[in-house]
This record gives sequence, structure tokens and C-alpha cells, in this order.
Amino acid sequence: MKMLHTTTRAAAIALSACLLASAAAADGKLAIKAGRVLPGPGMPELEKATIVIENGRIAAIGKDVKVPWDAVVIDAPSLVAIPGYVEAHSARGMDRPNENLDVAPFLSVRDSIDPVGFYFEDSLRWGVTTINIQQGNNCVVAGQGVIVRPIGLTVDEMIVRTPSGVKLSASPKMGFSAATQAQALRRAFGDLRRALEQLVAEKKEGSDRARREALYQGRDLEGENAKGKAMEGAAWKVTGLELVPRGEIDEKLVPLLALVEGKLPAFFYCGRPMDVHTALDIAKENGFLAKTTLVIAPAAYKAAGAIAAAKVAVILDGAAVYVETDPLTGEEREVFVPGELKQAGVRFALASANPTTESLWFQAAQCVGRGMPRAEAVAAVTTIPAEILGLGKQLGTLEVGKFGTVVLCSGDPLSVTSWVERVVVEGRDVYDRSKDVRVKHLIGGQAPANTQAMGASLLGDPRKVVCCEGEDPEEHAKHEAEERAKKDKGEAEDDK
Amino acid sequence: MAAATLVAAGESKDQTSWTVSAERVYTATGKVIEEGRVTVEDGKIRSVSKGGGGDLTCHAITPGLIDLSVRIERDLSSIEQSREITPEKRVADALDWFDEAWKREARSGVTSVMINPLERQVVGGLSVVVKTAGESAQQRTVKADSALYGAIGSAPSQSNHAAFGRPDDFYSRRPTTRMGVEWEWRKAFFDAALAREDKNLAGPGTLELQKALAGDLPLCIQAWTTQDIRTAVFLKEELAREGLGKLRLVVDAAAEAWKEPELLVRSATAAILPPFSAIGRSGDGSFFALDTAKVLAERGVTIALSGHGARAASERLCYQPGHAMRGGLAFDAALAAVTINPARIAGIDKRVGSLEAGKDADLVLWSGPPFEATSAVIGVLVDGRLILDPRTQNK
Amino acid sequence: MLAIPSLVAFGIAALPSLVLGDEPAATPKDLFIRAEQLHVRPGRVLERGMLWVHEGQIVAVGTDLKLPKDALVIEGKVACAGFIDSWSAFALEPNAQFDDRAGPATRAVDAVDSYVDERHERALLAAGITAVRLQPTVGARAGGVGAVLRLHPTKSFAQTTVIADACSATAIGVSRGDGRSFDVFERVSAVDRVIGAIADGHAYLVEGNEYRHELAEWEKKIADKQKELDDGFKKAKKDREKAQTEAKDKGSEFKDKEYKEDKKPKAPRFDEEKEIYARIAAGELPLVVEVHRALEMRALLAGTARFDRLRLVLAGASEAAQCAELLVERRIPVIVWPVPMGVQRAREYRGASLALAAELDHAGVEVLLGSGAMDPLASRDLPLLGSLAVGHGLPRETALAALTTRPARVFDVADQLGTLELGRSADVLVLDGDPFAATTSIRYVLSAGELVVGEVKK
Amino acid sequence: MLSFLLAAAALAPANAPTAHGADTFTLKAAHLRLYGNKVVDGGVVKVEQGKVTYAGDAKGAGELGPDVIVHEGWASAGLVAARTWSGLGGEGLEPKRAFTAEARAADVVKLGHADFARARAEGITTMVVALSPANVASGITTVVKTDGATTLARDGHLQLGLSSQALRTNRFPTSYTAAIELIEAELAKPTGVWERVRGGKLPVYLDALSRDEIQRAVALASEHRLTGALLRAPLAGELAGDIKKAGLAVVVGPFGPGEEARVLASVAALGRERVPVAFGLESPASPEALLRVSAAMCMRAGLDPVQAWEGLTTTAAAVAGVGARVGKLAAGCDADIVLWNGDPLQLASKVEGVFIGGVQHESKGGAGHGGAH
Repeated sequence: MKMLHTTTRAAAIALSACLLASAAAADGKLAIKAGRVLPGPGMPELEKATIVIENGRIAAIGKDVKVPWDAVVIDAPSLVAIPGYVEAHSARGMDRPNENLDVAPFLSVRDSIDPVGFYFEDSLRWGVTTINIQQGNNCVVAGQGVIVRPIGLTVDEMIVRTPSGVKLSASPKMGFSAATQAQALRRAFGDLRRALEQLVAEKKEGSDRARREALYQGRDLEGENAKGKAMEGAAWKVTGLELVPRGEIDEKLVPLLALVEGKLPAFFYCGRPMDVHTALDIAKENGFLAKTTLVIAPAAYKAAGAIAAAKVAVILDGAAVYVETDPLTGEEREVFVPGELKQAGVRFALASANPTTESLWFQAAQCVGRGMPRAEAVAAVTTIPAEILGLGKQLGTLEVGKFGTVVLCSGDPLSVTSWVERVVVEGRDVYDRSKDVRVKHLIGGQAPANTQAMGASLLGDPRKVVCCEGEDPEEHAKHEAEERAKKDKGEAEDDK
Repeated sequence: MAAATLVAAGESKDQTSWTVSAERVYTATGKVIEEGRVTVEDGKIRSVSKGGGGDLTCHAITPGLIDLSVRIERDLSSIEQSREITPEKRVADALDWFDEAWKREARSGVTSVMINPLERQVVGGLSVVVKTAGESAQQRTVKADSALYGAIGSAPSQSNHAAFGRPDDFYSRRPTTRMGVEWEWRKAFFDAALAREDKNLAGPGTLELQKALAGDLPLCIQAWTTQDIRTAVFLKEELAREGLGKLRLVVDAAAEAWKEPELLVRSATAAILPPFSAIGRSGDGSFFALDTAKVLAERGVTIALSGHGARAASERLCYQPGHAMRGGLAFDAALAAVTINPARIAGIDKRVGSLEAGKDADLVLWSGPPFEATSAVIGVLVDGRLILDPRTQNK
Repeated sequence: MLAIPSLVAFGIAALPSLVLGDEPAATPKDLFIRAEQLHVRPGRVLERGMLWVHEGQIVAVGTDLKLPKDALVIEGKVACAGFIDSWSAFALEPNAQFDDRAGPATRAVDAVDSYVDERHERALLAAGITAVRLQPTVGARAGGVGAVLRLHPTKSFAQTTVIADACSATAIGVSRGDGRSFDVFERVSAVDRVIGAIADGHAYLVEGNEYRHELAEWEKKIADKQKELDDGFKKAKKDREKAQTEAKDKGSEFKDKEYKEDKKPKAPRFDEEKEIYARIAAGELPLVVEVHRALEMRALLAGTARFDRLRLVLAGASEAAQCAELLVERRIPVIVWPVPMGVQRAREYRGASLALAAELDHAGVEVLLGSGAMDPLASRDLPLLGSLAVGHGLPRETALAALTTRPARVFDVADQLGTLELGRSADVLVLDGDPFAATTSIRYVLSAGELVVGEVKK
Repeated sequence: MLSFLLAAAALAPANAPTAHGADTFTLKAAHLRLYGNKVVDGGVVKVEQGKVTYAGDAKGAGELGPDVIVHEGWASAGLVAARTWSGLGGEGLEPKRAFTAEARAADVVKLGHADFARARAEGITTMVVALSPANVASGITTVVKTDGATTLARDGHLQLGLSSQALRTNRFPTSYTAAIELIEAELAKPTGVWERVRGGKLPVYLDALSRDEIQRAVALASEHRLTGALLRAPLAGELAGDIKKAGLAVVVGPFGPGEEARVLASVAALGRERVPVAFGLESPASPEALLRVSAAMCMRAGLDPVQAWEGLTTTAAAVAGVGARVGKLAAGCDADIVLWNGDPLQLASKVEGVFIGGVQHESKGGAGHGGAH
């Protein structure tokens, strides 16, 4: 999905700053008085209820809750409060979503995140308050992802948890085929295993020899004590790994080892049904099936049976309605993918098809439109993704003890006419639509002060340079250049 | 829950008489009937009244949606590129009646579409309005030569270049700039005007241009950005000033119309809006504000929404009114913008565009409030034929 | 006429029931086949033969078997083993066909799409193809490890893989119509490349064996030493203390005596490609080489003569007739592709004759038939290509062998496929006439003892 | 006897009369396929000066002449390929202009070309040498025999290309619309090729691929009452009704292994609608053997065997406009006879002898196929 970067970076920072002005008032107490509260999928809704947040967590919620005297109060009698949406997998928000190295689990996307990117702002605008950012799908074994909240000017401010897991793909990376992709995946784990075995062998041989030497020289043996630990829960074991102190294991191997040891979740991309089998086999062979979540393209729905049998959860990375062409007749048919997944008994979360109009709310709404019970549709964008990310106890619903992350909508959250008016993330009042410059721009086309008028600035072609009234052409040229640079980055996201 | 499959065979295929009832019937005549019913006889609407029951039921009924800017021509072989001005060429002659796109449109509630020539030409030729389903080409044609269609902007000059070396394609030709495109437009009309007196000046296409000048043939110009919309309107005003003619102007893909709505208002120009875009970025480098439809509607401009024949289900015409409403457009105006307005613009409102006795039985059946993301098109009738069967949906 | 209507259906959506193919009712434990002519194997035909299939296995063949009770009885004119396409791309992911990253260790099974349209698979079965040898990257330098799969409309290929590593394949100077052309030097070096790879594999094999041997020796030696050291420890300890005190007295500093032992032998570096070529050199895997010009064939044969366990198979082999006697002498089978379609611009096929199969057979070369792996659906028409080969002089019996027993033997699956002998899993065709007659239709097809084409009323 | 025949064949140079000398003899064959599914066992064909004077059972044959050839297998009329590029040496296209209606395949074709020897070896005795479909008006086909000498019809058909392949962005026209307008303009001309086409004196070959293109071609044909056939038209069967109404035939193929089932089913559908179907080739680009392979594949897909055989002989001859002379074994027809070791309808049957105009030709083709262009 392309992203639009049209303001100058300076302006963008100013913009984000204004969004976060009130974020300073963190860790204090905050009370939200909402006209309606929809605490979570299937939970009874509350009329005129209050949510009290202390130290970032929900301290109380209900109709007659006492508001602490020192709490900041958001009085929103006309608004509807819902838990923030959870994006279980996204390759957006990075300067570049894909890495050229085929196997690079030692990388982390945190080094690639652009905190002032519009993606994060847009996410807030559409009620997405937690995002698991993973590398793009064009990889073999990709880097480790991070879970962020879309607020803050530095990556560290944003981070909820890192690493969130390793990204792998069973679909051919560019230039690969199904055969060579599977080969590359197996090679990665085979190399790991051989490396570990050799490490252990050398270690063992070393200590044996030392012992013999000591015997020969008549010295008493001072025993080796290894600080290492053996692999547990893996399909293949390297016996005696405990002999090797962790420090001595090549750090490039560590993430894959963690995967094999079941210590790190795996997000395995499958673009086609056949890829699902490759992914499941690799995960089984190497013992991390239990920690695996499949990120599937709509086309992969045909493998729903196999997915259900393997008892893994999936994240649907794409549109809910898939247009499929019959290979024999050329006729098209529309498949409602979440429906297929549900029917097969697969546990699934939905991901945004684009950062705005087809964000999580829209995906859920589509499901309702195609006859899925509302509770199930909403769960697929709140509780289930939260659970997939291991944040089920913190996120997904509005309950005492969970994160005080609340989205206030102008009406039914799944209605096209509703807008996100306020967002509170872990007790911090981080978004107010009435102060949002960019949303005014998107709706009314009012370009924010000291930024380039839209449209004209997007004409990549020098022939079509159009200056706005009173604009210094030199400035303009600078913007142009920046525009193109940013636009390209946007483009780069397409090949994820 | 799988698959919106079109009704392929079976008894209902040839049935053209139905009684359809719904909690709400939106007639697009300004009237909404609670607990209403539409009776269809031999492909025509017989009555629209209160009452339930019938063969098909659903939450809401609207008239079949009409899209005035759909591209179904397969490729460049649908336009004659040896000249940039080809007003006499009929897009109908290059149509692929077997294209899956027809069903795609029908499935999502679009029952009539205007097919326009590709924008690679300056003046591409004659558009045609057809139903998205039906037996033969003749039966499906609602209005032949429904408009003269062309483009202003970067498209007609795209990949053209000044002739150098041995020209081995048609792209070594004028125009190579917006200026060039505009010049071609004016030349075409002025020549056509002159040819009224001096028949020797007449050539292929002159007749069509003259019809457009006389206002007998709507002139539909694709113009995304505000400067292109200006050019289109100025062209109309100049021709009027010179006393050469009175164009019935329609601007297609008017993404930046929000910048200067006055242009359209003062020239009584109708606008076809392109699909709303996630982050404002729209075609030809334009920026498409979300409240464009609202602004134009409030200024009294006749607007029609379009899906531009999107392949992805979520980008089709049936979702565009929702986006427009999000931008502030009232429901009734949104409904009009995909039914009666386009019908009027294309001059087919006698047959389609609203639910009234005597009109074609083009109906859309909705699972919930129309245009909401939580609603789906679950049934479609075209000329009384059941194209999408609500009894098989959302099961 | 079952085969025909069901084939017709594929084009026409208006016949959904046929398009989907009627699911054969759950096949009973026992099937009993009666045929006027039962080809147990080419050359062994039973008049009024009978075949008893129990739980998918052939448990009895003869002329006077008694009908097991509540067995499903299938009758027809001719019965024979299901056809095997020796050279197919059916169900292979398209990218895999021309993937230049592929190497000897790339595996066909990884490129098999279990979700290939069921109607395509039924079309193959309806044409009598019950198994295929799949080989990715037909055109690239290395085809990797090929597999033999049984076809079954409802089972996934994972369930029907007969052998996952049936062979390894490579090609010499083959452009496959993709416009690549090779000058003579390139082609000669391609031959050297193949021979070199086999040699490396052989060396790798030897190296590995030597290492294991040396390691064993070393371990034994060390074990002895260990024992001797354990025994000598008390004394060594005394000696050391003595030496230490002496040193103190002398005022000179004490030094432990230096310990020596043989170094542990180093394991050869793991190499996935050499692993494969080692198996090839050891004769575990046949090596299929697509090569067309007599010049390269001779060079290849000459260069590989010294690998006595190597199992070479030629494919394509347009000019093989010119070195037939060599092929006979080396007992090298040849997979012939009767109609090189879609490659009209590929130079290597110039001079490919439709009579090639017949000529080679006449000269005594073991001929197999394959559909060329250019088009995934070509396998469907392999029987027609068989007829065509017959029409150009190949004896019927040989043609039948080329589609059944021979591929089964060459790819090491003879114990399961290729004949109607005891113990084989039942892949059986029941036809209403000569298998090579265009007018013959296939009435019933059994895949692993399951009725997958045709219906029998009890 | 047979062995003698083959020996003679081996000795005989191409195009030269064999031991029998004169093109007058009597053929006794175990089975005769006269036409369609008309098969005579123990049949006799009498040939005088290259013409068949009698074909039928032994009784009706009367007195047999001095030269009697006995064939233990089958005999049939020589096969007819309704389309091929053989003998053109790749000169089948004049790409500079889209309209080259006056271009004649007859001016290019080399009758002695090895392509024809290979065709003969497959039992093909008559071929329509057509042009590339990459022009709107490609030119005029020619109908020749594969004996290396005989031209049956110098002007066969006017070949028109209505597929997107005939439209290019480097020449006029670039659109279906203009292409059809231009053809109609040409048809209005009073003289030349187009006049003969308009008057139905010269049939057309209309090349089209997608269904919309077929639709346009059929519309054009029926509007101007053109006679002739569609070329290729892979999915013509799905429009069989319209094609039948327009009175057109369809020249299908060549089909190779793996051809789409939908395309083969379309041919079967044409057969069911009784639309005349003839088989064509694109030799030397693909093997001549594909003529019979195509027929066999269509039979597998449901085409009636009789129609399949006629598509290889009588129908093809009719489409080629030489139905009176070739395509069947009947008195008055040319003595183009093929000897087979089995039913010629079977792919597995082998060609054992070929007579063209009563003259026997060696039936071994040039080694292999293809490439030679």
C-alpha cells in the first residue's frame, strides 16, 4: 500500500508534535465519561458509563464509577468508547519493508521504523492502537518484528515489546520458485543444526583432551562447569548443547536457535495454498509449530483444512473478499475468505488492507456484511490479534486491569459515517480529531500551514511543475525532490 | 458462506416476473417506502407499493446502480491511434461482450454502465450505455452514441514524443504536452464549426463534433486536476462566446473539482467523480478531497459517482456512496449520485435510475442499510432477470 | 464412453455435475476385475484373465480365480497397468520450470502444487495416466531431484508420493525454445560440467568413507591411550610431585612435561550438492540428462564410462540413433518425447524424428516415452503420443512397456507400479479395446486400488 | 508384394514414377476407406491416367488391368491440410503494410520444398498454403499437392486477420473498428480481389482468436455474405450457433499435447452443431503429424469419428475449394491414395505408401521436422 508523504519533514514533525502535545500527561489518572461503551466482542454494552484509568491501566469501568478527584476527565456524552484495534501483522511504517539478504533473522525492524511516518498517524485516526510490525513478505527468513503503539517521536517511546517474532515466508521470494524457497528454508535450519553440532563436538573434544593431558601430567582435574542450556521443545535436538556457554554461540545463529527452542514466535507468510504445507512442514520439522502464526494471502484460503488440522492461528493479510478465476472456464467467482476460514474452524485475525479506508474497522464491517456475527467479526480485530501477540491479558477488551487504551467514536464504530474523535493510549490522551490538521486536509483539502499544496506537488514529472500562489520556486523545487524521494519509499512498500 | 456465484442455469434464469419486498424501498424519487414491495412483470416495474411477501425479500431495495465511467475494452486495439482525434469511432464496435468485468459489475449492483474510449486519445469517440447483463448486444444497449468522449490532461500526450529518427510507432506525434492536447481540442471544434459553411472542410468525425456543438450530443471530458477542469470549462465558454455552439459538458474523473466548484456551477457542468482514494492521492497526480461530493452537491452541481470498473470487490461503485457520506454527503444525495443523476446525465432517465412503474426492472437487494460497509449486495435484477440470487447469499 | 463426456465437460461450465466428476462411491475392500485380455505385463497376456484387489493390493492374478464374496466386479475387454509419464511437469509450480537458482539438491516434491485443479487431475486419470515422474526446471542447467507421484483426484500429493527422490536430472545445451542458444564450446563445457560433478560426487563419497574409517581408528587409539593414562595416573602423580620438589631444591622452575596425541581427523565439509552427486556416483539415484546432439552424447558417454555404478538415462536425445550401439552396450535407457511441441525454435530439436523411438528400439535401446514436461497438461495426451510412436514403427508391446514396466524399473518403483503382478498396489486401466486406438475409451481406472474413473452398479 | 512395394519406394527418387511406370493400375486392398465411415473390405480402386475410375467392392470392379497392386492393409484418400505454412520458407508475411490483399502465396511457395516431402510421409497429399495472420488482409492462399509439382488452385482464399495480432501500434490501423471499416471500404471497390470476394467467387479465411474477435468476424461475413471459413478461432464452439447461421466453416488446430480441454471441447461442440470442421497445420513451425494428432485429440474430446475423418479429408477439401477432385476415393477423383497398415483413423496406423495423381512417391519424409525455416 502506498503512503502519502506530502508535507515537508519539518512540518510532519510539527504535526506529530501537536498530536502528542497532551501525551505528556501520562501516568496520571484519567477518566472517560462516554455515552456508550462497547467493552469487547460479545460483552454487554454500557450506556453512559465511565472508564477510570490509573498508571496506564483500567482501574474501574461501569455506570456508577467514582471519578477520583485528581483525575483528568474526558467528558464525551455523545461518543462511543471501544477498545483500540490490534494490527497483528503489518509491514508498514518502515523506510523499506524488505531486506535483500535471503536469511537475516538477526536483523530487527526497529532499526527501520520511521516514527514520524504518516502510517502511524493514520493508524490512530482509524482506531488502531497496537501494531506488530514485521518485515515484508518478500523474504526467506526475515528479521525480527516489534510491537508498537503508534505514538511517540522515537522508536523506544513506541515499543510495546521487542522482539515480537521472526518473519518467514513459504512463498517464493522474488527470483525463487516454490522448490528453491523450500530448499533455502531447510538449508537455513540445516546449517543451524550442523553449526551447533560442530560447536558441541569441538567443545567436547577440547575438554576430553584437556582431561587426558592432565592425567598424563599427573595433575588433578579441575572440572569444567558450563553455563549453557540444552534446547528444549525442539523436534531435533543437539545433545550436549548445554556444554556450550551461550556467549560462545554465534549471535547470528541465536534468533533461529530461539525459534527452534520455541522461545520466539514465528510469523510465516503463505501466498498460496501450497505454501501452507511447506510452512507447516518446516515448522513441524524444526519444532516451532506451536509458536507459529500463518500470515496468509486471501488466495491461500483453500488450505483452510490443513491449517485447522495443524491448529495454528492465521492472520489474513489482504481483502476479505477474494476474486478467484476458474483456470478452465476463465470465469470469476468471489470468495468471502473469513467465511471459509470460519467454516473450516480456523482461528483468524484480520489485517488492514490499507492504512485508512480499508483499515481494521472496514475489514470487520465487511465480515458483518457477509453475514458473520458482529462479535466474531470484532474479535478478529481486537481479542484474537491480541492473543496472537501474547497480549490477551493487556489488550482487546475494556476490562479492569487491562491497558487503558480506548478509542472514542462519533457513532457505531463499524459505520462508514463514524469517525474516531479521541484516542487514549495507556492513559495518555494522544489524539483529538478537532485538533487534527491532516484529517482536515484529507476531508476538505485544506493544506496545513507551511506545507506544499497537495496534488500539484505529486506530479513526479518535471514538465508538470505547478507552483502555488506566493510560493518561492526554489522552496518548491526542494519539496519536489523530497516528494519524489518519499514517494519512491512509498512505492518500495508495494513489493512487500 | 462461500462465493457470490452468479445464477448460471436453472428455472430462475428466464424468469422475468418477480415480487420483491423489503423493510425499506428506496425509490430514488425522493420517496422511501417502509415495508415496501416492488412487482416486476416481463422485465419492467409494474408497481412500487407498501406490502411484504413475494418471491424475494431483503432489508433494502434500491434502483440498479449506474456507472458512467467503466472501462471494459480489453486493450489499445480498442482505439484508433493513427489519429488523436477520432470522434466518429464507436467504442461499441470494440467491446468484448464476453469480458468477466460485466458479471463483476452486475454482481456488485451495477446494472447500467457507460463505456468510454480509452483516454489515450484526445477525442476518443462515441460512448455507449449498456446493461451489464442480458442476451444480445442489441438487447443490452440502452443508448448508442450516448456521449462524445475525450480527455484533457497528461493521458492523451503520455508516451508521445517528437518524431526523431525513423518513426516506428504512432507515439512520435503531437500532442506531447497539455498545451498540445488543448490545442487539438480547440482546432477540432473550430474546424467542425467552419465545416458548417464549407462542406469541403468536413472530414471523418466532423458530424459528431457538430452535434456536440449543437448540444445534441453530450461532451464528456476526462479531467482530473483543477487546471484540466478549467481548460474544459474555458473551452465550453470560449465556444459559446464565439457563438460556435453550446456544449453539454460533463467532466469525468473530476477529482479536484472541490478546489473551484464555481467553475462547474457557472457553466452548468455535470461531474463524474472517480473512486475515493484512501489518502487523497488520485489519478493524474490530483488530490481528491473526501468532501468533494458534498461540496459539489451543496453548490447544486449534478454529480455521479464511479467505480472505474475496479476489480477488487471493496473498491466498486457500491462502496463509493459510503465514502461520499463519510465526507458529509447526505444519504439521499448519495443514492441519487449512483442512480437518477447518472441516468439524467446520460439521458436514459426515462428507462432507468429510479423505481417507478414502467421503468426497467433493474433492482439491487441489500442485506442492510445501503452503502454501509456492514451491508452487502445480496441480490441483483437486470431487466427482471435474476443475476444474483439473494436466496443463495450469506448462507 | 465415460472418458469422453467427462473430458468434454472440462470446457463447458454448463455441465457442473460432470465438471466436478462424480465422486466414486467409497470403494469396497475387494475389487474383482475380469478382462478378455489381461496384460499382466507387456508380453504376458492372460485370455479371460482375472484380477483380485484386496485393500488396494493385487492379491491374485489368474484365469480361474473364484470371486471373493461381496467384491465389486469390474468387467471389460482389456485390462493393463496404469500408464506412467516418465517426463512430466503436471502440478509443478510454473516458476519452478525455469528457476535458475535450482541446483542438484532442489527437490521436485517441494514444487508440487497439491491444489492443482482437480478437474485437470481427473483428465489425466481419464486418459489412463496413473503416475508421473516430475522434474522441475526442465530447461535449466540442473533439474534437481525428481519424484514419482501417483495421481488421485482427492488425496494430496503428500499422500500419493511413490518415491520422493526418483532421480536427479540435468541438461546439456538445451534452450527449450526460450531463445537461449549455445555455441559448441558452451555445450562441450556443459558436458565437462556434468562429468566433473559426478567425479566430485565420487570423490566426496570416497572422502566420507575414508573419514569414517580414520575416525574409527583414531577413536580406538584414543580409547587405548585413555586406559593407559588412567592406569598410569598414580605413578604420573608421584613423578610430578618428585619433579616439583627437585625443581624447588635446584631453585629452577618446574615445568609439566608436554603431552602429545594424534589429532582427531577432520570431517569433510558438508555440501548438499555433492551429497546428491555422491548418491548418483554410488548408483543410488539414476541421473537423467537431457541432451540432443550426438557429439555431446558421445562425449558424455566417454567421460562417464569409468563410473561403473553410475545409472545414466538420456532424455530428448534427438540424435541418439547415431550412437545407438553405444547406448545398447552401456544399457542406457532413453526417454523419447514423440512430439517436441512448443520448442520449434529450439535448435536442439532439429532433426528430431517421430520415428526416433522406433529406430532406437530397432537398434535394441531401451526406450521410454514421456510428454516432455513443457506443458503441465501434456501428460494427458501421452497415450496419443504412444499411438503416434506406434504409427511410426514402434511395436505395440514395446510402446506399452515404455509407458509401464520400463519407467517403473528405471525409477526404482517396479515393486509398486508398472505391472499387474502380485503385491503391486493396483493401478489398473480397464479399456474397451486396444490402448493405442484413438477410438478406444477407458472405462475404469483404479488408483492404488481405488476406483477413480468409471462407476460400477452392484 | 508389400515388401516389394517398399523396396521399390526406397529405390524410387521423389516425384518419379516407379516400376509400374504409367499412372494406370489397379489397387486391391484388404480394407478401403472411401469417404466418411464408408469402408469396403476386399476393395478395389482402379486408376487410369492419374484419375480414379472405380472405387468399391471387388464385384463391381469388373476386369482388373495388367498392373495390380495388392495391399494387405488399408487404403484411403490422401489427407488434406486446410492450412499450413509449408514451402513458404518463412516468407508468409509482408509486415510493412496491414493490407497486402494482392500478395499471393502462390508466388512464394516452392513446390519442391522438403516441407512437402515430410507432409507426404504423414499421408498428406493436398495442402492449403496460407499466410501469416499478422496482417489485416494477409493475401491470397494457394492450394497445392505434396507431389512437388501440382498446384490445384492458384488462388485459394483471401486471408483476413481480425485478431489483435493483426493490429500494431506502428501502422494503420491500430483498432478493430478501423480494420473492419477499411475491409468494408475495400469490399465496396468494383474490381480486383475484393470484387471476387464480394461476389462469392473467392472464399475468405477469417483469422480470429478471442470470442469477441470471432463475433466480429462472423458479423462481417454475414453482413457481406462472405463464404469461407474461420481460422484458428479456439473457442468457436461456444458461438457455434452464430457461425452456423453465417454458413462458415472452421479450420481448427494444429493441436498439440496439453491443448486446453476447453478448446478441444469447442471443436466437439462445432461438430454437434454440424458446423463444417477442417484441420490445419502451422508447419514447418510444428510437425506435420499434428494433423492426425489434432483429429485424435478432438475425438477424445467428443468429436464424432466420422466428422474427424471428414475434417482430415472431404470437409478439408471442400473448404479448400477442391472438393470435387480430392478428399475421397470415388470415380472421377484424382488418384491420391495412401496405403496404411491399419485403419487410417487410428494414430497408431502407419503410412506404407503414397500415390499422388496415380504416381507412387517414396513415403519416407526428410528426417525429422521443424526448424527448417
